[in-house]
Amino acid sequence: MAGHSGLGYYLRRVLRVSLETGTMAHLLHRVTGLLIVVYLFLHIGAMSYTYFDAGSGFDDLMATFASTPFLIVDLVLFAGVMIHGLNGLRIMLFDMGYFSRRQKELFWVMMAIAATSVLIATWLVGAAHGWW
Amino acid sequence: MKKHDVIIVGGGLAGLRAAWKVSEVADTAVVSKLHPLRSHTGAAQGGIAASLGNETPDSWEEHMFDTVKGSDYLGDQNAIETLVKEAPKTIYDLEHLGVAFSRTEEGKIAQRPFGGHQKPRSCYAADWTGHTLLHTVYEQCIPKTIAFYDEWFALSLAVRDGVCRGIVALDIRTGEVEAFHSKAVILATGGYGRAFKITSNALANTGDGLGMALRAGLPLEDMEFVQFHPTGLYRQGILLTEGARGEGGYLVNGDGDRFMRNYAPEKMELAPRDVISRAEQTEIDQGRGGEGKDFVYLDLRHLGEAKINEKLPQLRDLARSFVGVDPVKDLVPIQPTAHYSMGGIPTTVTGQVISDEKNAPVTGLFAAGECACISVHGANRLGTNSLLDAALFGHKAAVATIEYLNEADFHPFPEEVMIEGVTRVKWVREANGRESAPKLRHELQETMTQKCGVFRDREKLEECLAKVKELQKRFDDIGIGDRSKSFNTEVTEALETQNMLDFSEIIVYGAMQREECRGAHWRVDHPGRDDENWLKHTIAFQKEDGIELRYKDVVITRYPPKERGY
Amino acid sequence: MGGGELQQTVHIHASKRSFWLWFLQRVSSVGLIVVLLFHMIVLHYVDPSAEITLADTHVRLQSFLFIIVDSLLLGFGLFHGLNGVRNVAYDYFPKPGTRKAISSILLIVGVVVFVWGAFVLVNLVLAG
Amino acid sequence: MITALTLQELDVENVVLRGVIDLVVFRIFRFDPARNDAPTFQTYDLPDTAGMTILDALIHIKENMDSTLSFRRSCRSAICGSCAICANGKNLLACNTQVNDLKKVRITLEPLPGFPMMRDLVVDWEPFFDQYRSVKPYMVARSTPPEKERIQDQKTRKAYDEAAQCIMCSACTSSCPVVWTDGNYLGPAALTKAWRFVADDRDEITRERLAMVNNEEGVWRCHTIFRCTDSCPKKIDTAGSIESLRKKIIWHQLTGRI
Repeated sequence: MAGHSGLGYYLRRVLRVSLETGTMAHLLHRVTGLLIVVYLFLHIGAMSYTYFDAGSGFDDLMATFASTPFLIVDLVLFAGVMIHGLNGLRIMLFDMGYFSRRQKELFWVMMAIAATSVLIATWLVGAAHGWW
Repeated sequence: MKKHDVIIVGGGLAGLRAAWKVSEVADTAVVSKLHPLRSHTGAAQGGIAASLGNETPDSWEEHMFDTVKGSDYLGDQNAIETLVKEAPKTIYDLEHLGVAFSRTEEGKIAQRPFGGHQKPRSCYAADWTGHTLLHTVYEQCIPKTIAFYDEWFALSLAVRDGVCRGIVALDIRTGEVEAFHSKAVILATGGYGRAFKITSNALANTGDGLGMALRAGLPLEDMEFVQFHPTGLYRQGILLTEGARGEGGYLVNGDGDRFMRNYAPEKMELAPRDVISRAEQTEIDQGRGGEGKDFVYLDLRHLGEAKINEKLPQLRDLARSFVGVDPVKDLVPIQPTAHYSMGGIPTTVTGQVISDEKNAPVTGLFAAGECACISVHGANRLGTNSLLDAALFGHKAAVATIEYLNEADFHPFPEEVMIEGVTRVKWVREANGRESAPKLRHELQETMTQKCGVFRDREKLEECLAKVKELQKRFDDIGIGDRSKSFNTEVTEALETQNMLDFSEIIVYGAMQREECRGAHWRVDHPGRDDENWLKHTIAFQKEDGIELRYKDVVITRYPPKERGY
Repeated sequence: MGGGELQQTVHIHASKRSFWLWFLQRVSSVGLIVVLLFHMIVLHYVDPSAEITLADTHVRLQSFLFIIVDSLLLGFGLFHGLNGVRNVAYDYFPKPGTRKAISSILLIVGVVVFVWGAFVLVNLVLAG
Repeated sequence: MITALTLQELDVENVVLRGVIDLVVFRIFRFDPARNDAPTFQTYDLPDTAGMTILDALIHIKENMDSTLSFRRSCRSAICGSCAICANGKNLLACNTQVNDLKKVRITLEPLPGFPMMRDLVVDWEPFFDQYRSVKPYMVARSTPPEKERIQDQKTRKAYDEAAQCIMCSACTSSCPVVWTDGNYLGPAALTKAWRFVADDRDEITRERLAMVNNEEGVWRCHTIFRCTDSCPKKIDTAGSIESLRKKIIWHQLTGRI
């Protein structure tokens, strides 16, 4: 058995308790946040295309992004943004002194809102691209 | 060898108050087998007494009378006078240190009624008064220069030629024994409720200071007076504060009767603890316990949820987690529980330890708190007077120590005490006899509760004494399974058991000799108080050939003994 | 001997920077909610089937509002994201030296990407 | 009925039993620095745990099955804070937790995470108390006090009521994932202590106190994960205390007032 400290110890322990509401919210917030940062860089990269190729290259790229696999990625990203944003709102409510005794309920309320909006977005995107 | 001007043994309220004061002028060390914040002071719930008169007009004379009467006239009245006169100042000092007292509407310290007190004079912080006192005083010790030896188990006092030169202690963490050389020692090791099976006391309350005193050849005073608290949680003995009755709780028996009207018609549930404990025990013995068993009920339902949550939150938690009942809607099963030791190491009013019935001082040795017998509680302590005792006399012992330090110096440390300590620990750690120390302890506790409890008689006490002596012998043949030096609690528990076996003999022997009923000591075979023969303190010595009892007069100044009715 | 709290050396290292970073993290998050909502509604929701083209983008960026929104998005996003990364990293790398290195790298990345992003934006505006 | 044998056959970690629990297997963390071995888990089967607290079970094991088992305990009434341990991943007080309330037939007991190990279930609390001492956990009032008590209204008294009930058992600090990786973080116990004195109007160094926790390892390191509040045996909202401190600091930083 490894020591009582260090990153490995942390991971084992935090994964073990990751189903507790507060910890789950925290870990989700972290993971979605990091994902969005990665996307942000990709996004800026994609926009740079307009500088390097002022012709139809950008439009082609955009058209690629409108294909189904990328749309699914988009929806995942949207879900990440909703989870991160709504949980961020939840955290700010605590910061303002509200609901700290109801943090678990608040988390599930936020996640319900996130889930609903992702479902609606999926329906809209699907409808626009002829998925159904 | 460690060297400090003053060694304080015990990190509860008395010890910390002493440390806080002494550290102003001297190099001070606190040696405690627990981290000080773990001390049992923290478990005191109901309050700390002082005649502040914040709720109704009050005076120290009334407080004194109540205390004297509560003590069944065995308390030394000069000491009691000091206690009650300096009580308000003590409370204000504590408040200035930051104690989180509950407040009245005008913002003053709130006070509530308590058993045996005629006026509401218990200053409280909900039902965690001891906790806030302990934490506040410990915290105020942090900025002082005090050396804390946390989790060091004190083994023996180095007393030679009537002078105390320090102590020997075991470092629980490493298993090493060390000598602590000092100019003065203040003992504040707390009580010994653990000698009984049903007790409100912590597992750590094993009277180690008393064992140390006995081994140093010092006597103990009034050990037969053990207070049984009326509201111990059934089977666990865990304390439910008397504040519950102060706030208006009832005691009812199995038939649903408020039985106190038969025992103390005037004061009812607010009679002193000894009176109520005996009433409960009588109800139980006569078959009127709850479900016909050995408990009665505490009824708080009429107080309502809001009041219980505000004034008695801890009580509600305890009842819920330990017996699964909610005081808001259920009756709480309770029984008398060994709670407080009125007796202890005899001291003068200043905290100076004395070595005989003629008040001969032990130079450089002081004691305060529950381990000491000053004696302000006499034969029965009133609720809320113990925190006051610890806070006030801890401080006074420090003042006396400071005075002593003016002319004191280090006396040579007796090597043999150190050698004896090392040998004793080694013997226990390597013991491989057939007896089990926990089993001996259980037998002791069972015997003490059965035969030296609320009601006593000669026959039971004789059996008890024989049993204690048998257990002492059997202790020589104990076996220990844990040979490790690091945090070996099996060894420390065995050492504690040894201490308990030592002083328990004195409790039983003193109780056997005292043929009267006084306060917490109730002899069924000798009804009534006998002022003619027994208005005196027991001073017990442990000698080679057995226990020797001597007696000391009670100091009576203002209130001559009269009948005690409630 | 004598006590007194003066003898105790408690290091008071109040750090205004950590306060401001924390505070701006909240401010930027509120900002992001606003501009991101705007950004996404206009680009994706008004007409989910519309394809984004360079020409549209040029037209869009002739509006001052869009210039502001897009630059705020870039600034808030970079700050919030990179400061978030810093927060995460600080948890797992408590050594002051490592933290300083992480902070510096993130700061440089942030500035460089912001400058580059702004350059691209300006280019788009001018090209329109 | 579940017996030791069927348990082994099932090898279930977390069986939730709705009925009577006939046997509970305790997996207890064992470590003795003197022996220089790696820590191990040792199992003890207790047949009847009805009405038993975890502390009762530990004492039972120590007195009847394995006297070498070491753990801290004292008051056994949830006020001294000695017996905080980690049971099935959650920090709690052994003394006020009924074994059967965990509704598990297999209970893993470990020392509090995040602190150095000392022996079996005993941890070294020195780092924890260092953090506590570093926030000046004592009231500082330099002005001369009145002859009697200071007057304090009930509302102010209520503001620090919860925080003042902290028993320093360290369950909160030890449960915080940030503490597990960042040993310098003050942690919820020390921060709650800071709040206790900030909220008390008798204390006169509020500005200094706010400064003490206004740093990278103070209130800003908290990510409101709420494991601290969840694990507090005295039901103190420690995360809420940290938030209260933050609000004070924000107000102070933005307006210069307190």
